[in-house]
Formats: sequence, structure tokens, C-alpha cells
Amino acid sequence: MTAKITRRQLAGLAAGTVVTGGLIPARAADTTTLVSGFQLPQNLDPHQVYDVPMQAMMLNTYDNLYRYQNDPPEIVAWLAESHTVSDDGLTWEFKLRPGIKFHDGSEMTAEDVVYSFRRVLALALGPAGAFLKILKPENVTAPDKLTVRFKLETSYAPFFAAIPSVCIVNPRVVKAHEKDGDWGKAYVASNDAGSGPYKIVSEGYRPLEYLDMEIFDDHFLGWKHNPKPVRKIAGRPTKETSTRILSLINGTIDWTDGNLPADQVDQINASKLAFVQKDVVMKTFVIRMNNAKPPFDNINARKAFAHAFNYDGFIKEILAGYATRDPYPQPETLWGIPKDAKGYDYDLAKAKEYVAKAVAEGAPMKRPLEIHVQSENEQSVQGAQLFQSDLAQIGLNVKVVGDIWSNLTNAAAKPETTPDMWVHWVSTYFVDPENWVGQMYDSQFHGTWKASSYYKNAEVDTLLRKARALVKQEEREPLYEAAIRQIMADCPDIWIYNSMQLQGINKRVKGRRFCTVGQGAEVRWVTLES
Amino acid sequence: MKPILRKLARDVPAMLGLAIVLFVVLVAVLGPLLAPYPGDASASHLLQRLKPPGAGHPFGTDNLGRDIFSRVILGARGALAIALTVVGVAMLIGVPLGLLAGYRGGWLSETIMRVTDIVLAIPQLVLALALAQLMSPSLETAMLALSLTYWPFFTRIVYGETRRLSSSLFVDALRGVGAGTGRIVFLHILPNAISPVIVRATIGLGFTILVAAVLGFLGMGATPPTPDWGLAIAESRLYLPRAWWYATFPGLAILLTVMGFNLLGDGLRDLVDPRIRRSR
Amino acid sequence: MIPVLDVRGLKVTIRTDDGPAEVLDDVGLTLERGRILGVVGESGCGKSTLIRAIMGILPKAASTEAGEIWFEGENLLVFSERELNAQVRSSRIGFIPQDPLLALNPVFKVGTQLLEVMRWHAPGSRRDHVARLVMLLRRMQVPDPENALERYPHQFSGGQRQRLLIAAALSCAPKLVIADEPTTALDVTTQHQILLLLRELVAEFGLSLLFVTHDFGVVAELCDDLCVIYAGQTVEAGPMRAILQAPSHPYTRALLACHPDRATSFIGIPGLVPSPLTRPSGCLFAARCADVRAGCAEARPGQGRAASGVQVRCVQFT
Amino acid sequence: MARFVLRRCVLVLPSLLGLLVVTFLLIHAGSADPAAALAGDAATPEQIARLRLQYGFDRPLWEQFVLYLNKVSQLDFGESAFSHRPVAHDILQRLPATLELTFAALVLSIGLGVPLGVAAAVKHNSWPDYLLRLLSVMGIAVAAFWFAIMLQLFFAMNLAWLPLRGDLASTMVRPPVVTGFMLLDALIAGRWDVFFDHLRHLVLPAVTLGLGGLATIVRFTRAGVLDTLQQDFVFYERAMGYRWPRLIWIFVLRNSLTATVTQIGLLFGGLIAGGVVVESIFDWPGIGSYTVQAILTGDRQVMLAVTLLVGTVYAAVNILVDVVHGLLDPRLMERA
Repeated sequence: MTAKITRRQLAGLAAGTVVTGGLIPARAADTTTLVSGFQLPQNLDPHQVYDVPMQAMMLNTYDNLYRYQNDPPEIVAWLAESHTVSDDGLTWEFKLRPGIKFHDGSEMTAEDVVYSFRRVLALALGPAGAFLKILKPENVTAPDKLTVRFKLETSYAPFFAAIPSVCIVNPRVVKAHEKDGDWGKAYVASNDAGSGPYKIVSEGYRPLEYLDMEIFDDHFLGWKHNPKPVRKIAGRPTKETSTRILSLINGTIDWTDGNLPADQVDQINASKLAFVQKDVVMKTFVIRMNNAKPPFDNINARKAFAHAFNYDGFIKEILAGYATRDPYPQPETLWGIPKDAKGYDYDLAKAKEYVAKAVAEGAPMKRPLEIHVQSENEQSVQGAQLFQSDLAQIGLNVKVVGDIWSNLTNAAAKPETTPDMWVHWVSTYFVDPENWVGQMYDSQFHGTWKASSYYKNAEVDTLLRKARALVKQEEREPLYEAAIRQIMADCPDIWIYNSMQLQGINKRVKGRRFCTVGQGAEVRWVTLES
Repeated sequence: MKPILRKLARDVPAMLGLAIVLFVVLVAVLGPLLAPYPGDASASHLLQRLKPPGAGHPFGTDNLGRDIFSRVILGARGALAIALTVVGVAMLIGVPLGLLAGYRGGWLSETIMRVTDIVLAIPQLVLALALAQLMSPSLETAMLALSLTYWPFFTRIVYGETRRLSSSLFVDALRGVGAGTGRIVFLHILPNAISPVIVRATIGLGFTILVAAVLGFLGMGATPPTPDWGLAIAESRLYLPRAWWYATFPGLAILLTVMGFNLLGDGLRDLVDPRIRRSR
Repeated sequence: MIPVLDVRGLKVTIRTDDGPAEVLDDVGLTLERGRILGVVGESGCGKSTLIRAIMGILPKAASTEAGEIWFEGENLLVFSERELNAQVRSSRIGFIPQDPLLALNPVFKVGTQLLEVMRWHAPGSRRDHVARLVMLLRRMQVPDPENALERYPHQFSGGQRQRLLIAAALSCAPKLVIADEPTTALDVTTQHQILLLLRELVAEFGLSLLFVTHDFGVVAELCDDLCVIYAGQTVEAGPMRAILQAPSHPYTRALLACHPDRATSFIGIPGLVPSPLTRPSGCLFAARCADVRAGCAEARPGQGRAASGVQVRCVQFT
Repeated sequence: MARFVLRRCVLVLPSLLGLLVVTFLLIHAGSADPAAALAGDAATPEQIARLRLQYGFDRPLWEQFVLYLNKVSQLDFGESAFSHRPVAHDILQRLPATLELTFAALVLSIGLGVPLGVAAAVKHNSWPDYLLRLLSVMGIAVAAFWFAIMLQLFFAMNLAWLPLRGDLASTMVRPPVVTGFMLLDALIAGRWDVFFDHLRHLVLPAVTLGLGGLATIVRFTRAGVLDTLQQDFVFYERAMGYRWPRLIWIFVLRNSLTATVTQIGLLFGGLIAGGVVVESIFDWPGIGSYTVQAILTGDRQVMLAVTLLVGTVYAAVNILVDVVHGLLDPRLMERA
């Protein structure tokens, strides 16, 4: 339709012909634009927000010194060519590649990297958690144009694993929009300051609604790996599952995020346009028990509960098999798992025995218990309901309480307010045992949601702290194995499965590569077939 | 009374409404006796998940393999309980306030009506949602939130009626013969003001069920495994459009019930409104 | 000469929830050209239904069972709604309602409302209509007639509103004007002025006036002829003077007796009007009649004639 | 007239202040720690403590309220804990979309509702009336989310006539934001393609949202017309030979609309709230989905601002309703 319009066409509109006549076909036949259904991060500043949706976004807009690639994940040199670390594990030096360009055309130098890390530390949000305790802003320096040096306060092995969580922002853009020393917080929250393979179109962003990006031809890696890349990414998150499924089936969106409900797989696979891609990710599902509250302070009581969850039933029936049983407190695919350790199985007889033992030891097993779930998350509700009906069979009385994430993390700040039990996932913030057992079972983290079982074992504390301070994986591995062995014996929580991500993808999407960090949202590999 | 009932009997939609309401009440009372699987209020049967309607499960089964027909039947009681409680509490707050404001006048009346205006200005759904999130979502908070936002409607109505009646001749006459305030208000004004209140309440019953369903849909109402209609629709969203039966039958139950109350309320309104009555 | 209005044996029933109600049962009246006919009756006797029947605006539940309404030689009962609207209302029959405040549409300017009538029923352009209205209003002694059209009904006093409505009734130059208790809502002084005005207008515009009221005093002051209605029946009809001198029907007599100086209310007669739902088989007035005889309760009396030539519905005169 | 509006505006202020106090207390009575919400999932207790100090969450409640009030008077509504963006900015960006949708729904429900209501009243107690009453009650009783999904399945999937979600085709470049109302912005930019495509996206959400309003308007118009038809002046007008269609559609209708207009005012508040569900199902980029997000994440500043906004809109609409009442019925204007 051209810019001119006749009276007749206007009349046609009134008659409804334009409205229903299909000016634009439901499916975009355009092979240069990928319509992505990934959830948008809370805002676009990778230094303010660091969660799964942000990972998916920043992989396309920003770059990092090192980055996770492939499946299973490997940490690979990205903006940096290489790095060195001192024997004491305190001094880290990264060598930057020359000639890297930001979206505004300016060249990236070591100073820019320094600025980025200092900004992360100053904002103290999102990705800062891994660095605040071990890194002072003045100890990030640039000895020369292409070298960045970090001097850590204490040796901290996960430092390197967390490097991919920090994006390098363009200080020239950020500083130009700084207000009252806010480190450009307001500006970067809605605008582009990156160097990644795609740049954000101006006016192309509205939180929760849409995010438009276009290709950055001068990306430092070039585009040789993909002769026919996607020119534009139209981020169109859908809020309702039903809308999401329908959009995928009728081609309105090219891919969903990886949180597709298992029950929808058949229907999507049966559709003409789309299919479901399955990938194992590092994201564990766990029912927390508040070890500080009776009866969960009693080990037999905890074991009774651990034997009362129908692991296979949940995974096979409710998740239609799209998850793998993971009896360990961290993903089975990650290093540090003691191969000899055995998990707990679904056995109501055993559970009853443990109940009896616990009762004999004076644990108040008959106390009415609560299990809190995230109301908006159906799977957590289902898991809790399933658990509830099994527990009822062995005479334990549990009530399912709907709750929301912010309330739950808030309640987890104190043992008294932490629910008896609650359900959540632990996603990959960085690929290291520290992300799971390190932060979940070291008692120094009590008060954070990750450590909300209030588990305390001096031996485990020692092991975990020692492992954290070492740099070499070979040296750390046995320590984690020992710690996990002990943790599993103490049974502080109920570990259920490691997730399989289910992503609905339009059949025209080719070349997608998956990595657990970012859910395979890296668009630079993708081509669209006509 | 009899001619009024006879008039109601001739009003086809109102009778339809009455029939629906009676039916729903009956289902609510007899719920566990009528439901083929009363245990499905809490039990789960993983092997029978998401079966389409068929023999044994006329409305199909839900995400935990529970019989939807049973759960729709069992849900009637909860729906009615919510509706009656909310409207009851709202009336308990709203009617006395309206009487007071309407009969007394002056600053008291002014204050009450101003507060009423403020509460009316808070969007019901927003307050309900905010309250639900503050006090952790449950049926009780949903009911509290709905009651707290519904009473101003009654205050408004009663206030208007009371004002009209208390300036009327017959109340003047009562004052003239020395009737006490309490006597006038409760024996003479209230009975005359009550019919619009009843009408509003009837419509409110339906409305409450609907809003409660929306709250349930947003995860701010009933908690699982309660057999709640709104909750069922909310749960079904993950399985739509495949499991169409999952949302459809609870949806129809809501539709039917709300319709019943509304039709009845409309019929009653036509009946008590003398201006419309005249035209019959 | 044909009378302007000649109603014969009109019978109207209304379906109610409690069965059919005989609201009018054999009403007859004759209005000769240039005269004023007063129709008197208690409230509930069927006066408004009579007016509605003549105007052709009966409620949906009502039906005309029998009778004829001859207007200038045409039977109005055979007219369709559309024909009545196009040929009769306003253009030939003007109407003055009871309560001028309730009868005017409160949210439109007086001018809009009056011109709407003329738009369909008076010849000429809008400008002609305005001119005629201003003329009429001036004649009705409405102050500042030009601006009056721009004002809303509630901005006038009761008497002025009634004058507006009289002007409206005359706006399309009708032959017959039906006035439905046009003075009841007014105070006595204004009432008197309006009656005087109406008298003058009848002569001045060559009208015939059907004046319906429950107020005997007003009728006596204004009318040339009289028609007394009781429970949906004409019980006595004839020249005003003749009836006043010698009322024949016991009902008329009772009316005049309880108020020797021209009765203005009906309170003086003991008993109640029979309900239109359950009507006695005999004379409808029998239960209240001071002069009741054997047989009164058995059969309905037909129309008879008194010595003065007045029509009377009473066994004494048949 | 101007004085009347001004007086009403001044009278609204205390109400809004009261609303603000109530919401402020309600929101702060909750247990959720705003600092924790601001800090995000991966935050350490130190980070949270820092934010608590920085934002003054440790101060007494009244002090926080005075602080908030002071900021609000400068139209600063703080920062969203979720997006870390200024709330005023977010709301300004999203409000037009919601107003557009609400307005479309209103136009739909008034445009259809008034004629249908009149028709039902004229055919009072006959089958068309019964049918309309039944349908309008169904319109109120049907759960919006269920209806929305049915519309999607039928019109977007089966027939593929209308888009499923969003406010514009993903391949289309958005016109520059001038007013924020995309229909207007498209016209300003001369982008007919955007105009029509946006209109197509508007249909299903507007129908869903308008359904309840339509039903309500039908009912109140019917009742209003029935009421007016009993008035003496209608008999007078008939006796004077007013033509039927004009009698009904002009002289009766204007008298009957008072109740309908009041309802439209009440509806407006309901429509904005109802938008919560509709916007989230159709991914309409308005206030509704923003509010849900705020509630789910315990985002205090957003909840406060939205409540205040909705209260203000509600008050403004009510003033407008009074003005329209005054225009419909001159007696009301004189009394006020």
C-alpha cells in the first residue's frame, strides 16, 4: 500500500475489507528478519540485570572477554585472545584482540574493559555478586592499550567462570548520557552501548513488549562463518503460553524461549511450520527444606520426605520425559560429582520407616507443613501437588501455598520467615560448582535465596571454601566430590531433576547452535530459509 | 407477594436465571454426592493426564489426571461461598454506612461519601491484586480484597435511597408523630431502600464469581489443589489450545452461574422498579 | 351539520395480569362545531383512556372492542398509526396536556420542541413557523416571545408553561382541541386566567374544544355542553344549562348535592367506584346510589332521555 | 461551565491524596522488601543493605510518604525495581496504547450498545428483547480470557483473518513517536500501511475488551429508554404527532442517556482494569501487562504510580461524565 489513499479505499476500510482482507499475511515471508519469542530482560543494561533472559539478549548485543560456547559448555576466548593467572591465583591478565569496534565505530581498548568492570562494581547489581567481595574497582587496571589486569583480594576460582557474565560497554556512549553520576544507568537500561553482532534499533525497545535489533556488519568476528545471516531480529515476547504456542504454530514468531511446557511438544511437532528442539541444560529443580525448623532439623525426617517424592512419575508423566533425573545437588553433567554417591529414590515404605524413626526422635512430623510454590509457574505447582498427594498417603499433612518470587526470596532472608518447604530452579549463572553447591550449602551464604535450606555443616563449609580459593580444576574437583558426598548424606534438600529445555522453532530456522548459557539464543549462527 | 411472584414467573429470562441459580445451589449443596470422583478434589492420577472428554470423563481430565466433570461440580460450592461471603461482607459494611450518611447529613455524611468515592476510584482488580500479593495470594485475601472494594456500591445506593426517603413526606410525618431515629431508619427507611440493594447484590454475586475467576486466573485467588473454576482456567493455559476441554468446561460453569445471577437480578430489578413495572 | 367529534358506544379493555379490565364501556359524546364540551368524571373513570383512544395512542395491552370515533365525518378507528400521524394529530386535532412541566421534554429548548411539531404538521418554511409561534405566544401573553423559544421548560412558571402548550396546540391550526385537565396543576388565579383565555381562543380561532376534567366547577365556568362519565360509561350528557338546572342521573345529582355551590370534588359520595376487573352485572352506580330501586342490581340500564332532552343512563328514564 | 469543571478538578485533589495514602499504606504494609526487589535475583545481602540505605527504605513510614509526595508533586514517580527505568517514563510510553485500546473498545461498545439497547426497549417484552437481554447478560458473564482465546483460535488461527498478537507486524518499521498513539503517529508520518496494520491488530483485543462494556451499555440504555418511554412527555410528543424514529432516537434517547453515560464513566475504570487480562493475552503494549508485571515482582513504585494514574483517569472521566450530563440535561448544569 502506497502513501496515497483514495476515498474508495477509506470506504473499503469502513466496510471491513481492509481489516479482514489480509493486507499482510500472518506469516512473515521475509527471510532477513527473525522473530524471536524470547522473554525480554527486565531492562537492557547487562550490568544491572543478569538472568536467563538477559543472557539470551546480551549474547547478541554485547561481547565479553571470554564466552561460553557449545554443548556441553566450554569457555572460549572472545574479545580476549588469551589470559594468564599468577600462581597464587590473585593476579589475572587478559590480552585484548586488536581492532575491535563498538557499534558507534570507536575502537575498544583495555581502558573500556576497565570502565566496564568498574561500572559493574559501582552499580553492584546483576552480575556484580560474583565480584564484589574479591575485587576492588581500583584493582582493575589497563597497563597498556590491550591488556587488562585484575588483582583479586583473595583467591577465587569461580572468578574466571564468571568472566563471561560481564559485558564490555562503550564508555563514550555511556558517559555521554550520564546523569548525576548514575553511570548512565537510565540510558543503558533502554539503549545500546555494545559491540555485539547485532545492535539495537533506536526507538526499537519497549520493556516487556518488543526489542528490535539489526545486524552490525563490523562485528569483530566478521560474518564469514555465516554467508546468509539474519539481518534483523524482532524480539516479540509473548506473555501467555497459549498465545506463544499459537504464534509459533501460525508462524507469527520464529522461535520461542526454552520454557515450552512439555505437554505442548506433540502439538507443535504435529504442526506444519514448527518443531520442538530438545537440549539438556544446566538448570536443576529442587524442593528446599528449611533445616532450621523442626521437623526438618531431623535428618530422618528429611530423608522421609526425600523418599516420598515420585521422581519418575513427575518426570515421565508430567514432564513427558523431557528432563533427566538428577539425584545430585548440581547438574549431573558438571564436574565435581562423586560417581559413587547414590541419591534418594521414590519409596513410600522407606519413607514410612524414616517417619517412624523421626517420630521416635521427637520430630514433630504431624505438624501441618507448608510448601510454597511460584503461582505463576505451573510446574512448581504441579510438583508440589504431586508431593502433597504422596505425603498424604504416608500420613503427612502439607498445604500448597501460592506465592511469588519476590516474596519468596525476601522471606528466605531469615530462617524464621523461610517457608517449611519451597520449590525453585537453579539456573546457570556461571558454569562452576560454585553456582550450585558452593552458594547453596556454604553457611556463609545464609540469608540468600540460594542458601535458603539453612544447612550448616562445618566440614562442608571448609571443603567448599578451600575449593573456592583454588584455581586449578584438578585440585578443586576432589574437594567438591567430598563436599557433595557429605551434603547428599545429610539430605538437606530434595533434588529432583536437571532440565531439558524445550524450544519451539520454525522449520525455516537453520544453523542454530546451542549452549546452556543463553539457551541457544545466539542469532549470529542462524539463517532463514525461504 | 403472590402477584409479584406471578409476574416474575411470566418473565422468561428471569425464570431461566432463577432455574440456573437453583441448579447451581443444588449442585453446590450436593457436590460430593453428585461428583463421580469426589476424591479428585485433591488426588492426582498421573496416568490419566489430559484425556479428552469421553466415557468415564464426560469433561475430560486435567493436568494431574483429575476428572474435570467432578471438579466443576465440586467447584460450585467454592464459587458460591466466595460470592456470598464477599457480597455479604460488602453489604454489612456498605448498607449501614449508606444509612448513616444518608440520614445524618453534615460532615459525617460528607466524610463517608468522600471515602466511598476514594475507594470507588481504586480499580477493583488492581486493589485485589495488590492486596493478594501483599498478604500472599490465597482465597481469603481475594475475598477480602473483593469485599473491600465492593461495599461502596451499596453505600452509594443506600445513601441515595435514604436521602430520597428521609426528605419524603411520610418520614416527615413519622418525625411529626415523634418516631425515634432508629425506628425511622430501620423500620421505615431500610425496608424501602432494600430492594435496589437486593438487586445490586444479586448482580454482585455473579460479578464476584467473575472477578474471583480473574484473580484465580492471575494466580491471586484460590490455591491448588482447590477445585476452583478460575484456577482451572488459569492452569489450562499451559495446555491450550490442545486441551480445549480443560478451559472450556470450567469457563462454561462460570458463564452459566454468572448469567443465572444476572438474569435473576435483572428480573428482580424490573419487578421492584415501579416505573418499569407500570409498563407491564 | 356533522358534529366535529362524535364518539359512539366506545368500549376499550386492557389486558392485565388479573384478567381483562373494562376501562371504557359504552362511552358516547358529541361535540358540535364551535362549542366547548366538558367531560367530567372521577379519577379512574376512564377519562385518560378516552383521550388516548381519540388520539389513537392506547397502551399496547389495550384494545378497542366496539364503538366508533367520528371526527369530521371520518372514523378515526380505521386510521393506521401512520395516517393518524400524517393527517390528524396536531394538524387537525390539537392537544393540551394536564401537567405542562411533565409534558414538555426537559432537555430540549421549547422552540425545538414546538418547531418539531410544526415541521411535520404545519405548512410553510421554518421561518414561517417561527413567525407564527411568536405571534401565538404573544397572543397567549407570554412575555418576550422571541427569546422564549430559546429557553428550557424549567425556566418558565407553571402558568407560562401552560400558555406555551396552548400555543403549541394551536400552532398547526387544528379544528379540534382536546384539553386534558389543563388547569389542575395551576393555582386558582392562574387557572381562572387560562380558562378565560381558552374561551376567547375558541371564538377567535374557530375551534371546538373538548375539555376533560374532574373539576365540576371548572366545567360549569367554561363549557357549553356537558358529558358525565362514571366507571367507563356516559351517564348523563346534554347542554350545560339544562343539566345544571335539573340534573337527572342520581350520580350527577349526588355530585351537585354534596357541593351546592358547584361541586369541585367527589369526596362527598359514599362508597367506591367498581373495579374495572370485576364489574357488577347491574347498574354500575347501584351500590352507591341514594335512589336505588329493585332491579337496579339485575340489569344494566340503557341510555334514556330526560324531559329536558338530556341523555341519561338510569332505569328511571327508560 | 468552566467554573464548574474547575471546581470539580479542585474537589478531586483531596480524593486523589486519600487514594495515595491508602495505596501507600497498603503497599508498605506488605512484607516484601523493596530493596531486595530492586537488587534482583543474584544480589548479596550487602547489596540489598546498600540499596535500602540509598533509597531511604529504612526511614519511618511517614517520612517516606512525605518524601514520596514531594517527588510525586514534581511528577517523579521513582524507579521501577523491575526495569530500573523511571516509572514516569515507562508509563508515559505505555499509556497511549492502553488509552487507544480502551477508546476502541468504548467506541465499539457505545456504537453497538446504544442502538441495541434502544431496540430492546422499543421491543420491550418480546422475543428480540429477551434475546438481547440474554446475549447482553452472556456478554457480561463470559470470562474475558476464555473469550479472547476463542477469538484467537477462530479469527487468527482458523480463518487467519486477523493477527494473533502484538500491535504491529514484526516486519514493519514503527513510525516516529509523536503522540504515542500509533494510529495518530502513523497518520502524522503518512504511513497508511502502519495505520491499517495497527488497526487490524486492534480488532481482537478491542472486541474482547468491549464485550463486557457493550453488554452493560445495552442493559442500561434499555432501562433508560424504557424509563423515559413511561414519561408524560413521550405521550405528549406522540399526541402532537412527532415522527417515530426521531421521537425515539432524538427526543427519547437524549433523556435516557444519563444512566448510560454514568455507566460509561464507571466502565472506563473497569476497562482499564480489564485491560490487564486482555493486554497480556494479546501482548498489547499497554499499562495492563506492566501492572501485572509490577504486582508479580512486588514493584512498589509502579503499583503506586499506576493506582494514582488510574485514580486520576477515573476522576477525569467522572468529571467528563458530569460535563456530558450537563450537556445532555441543562437542568443539571444550572443546579451545579
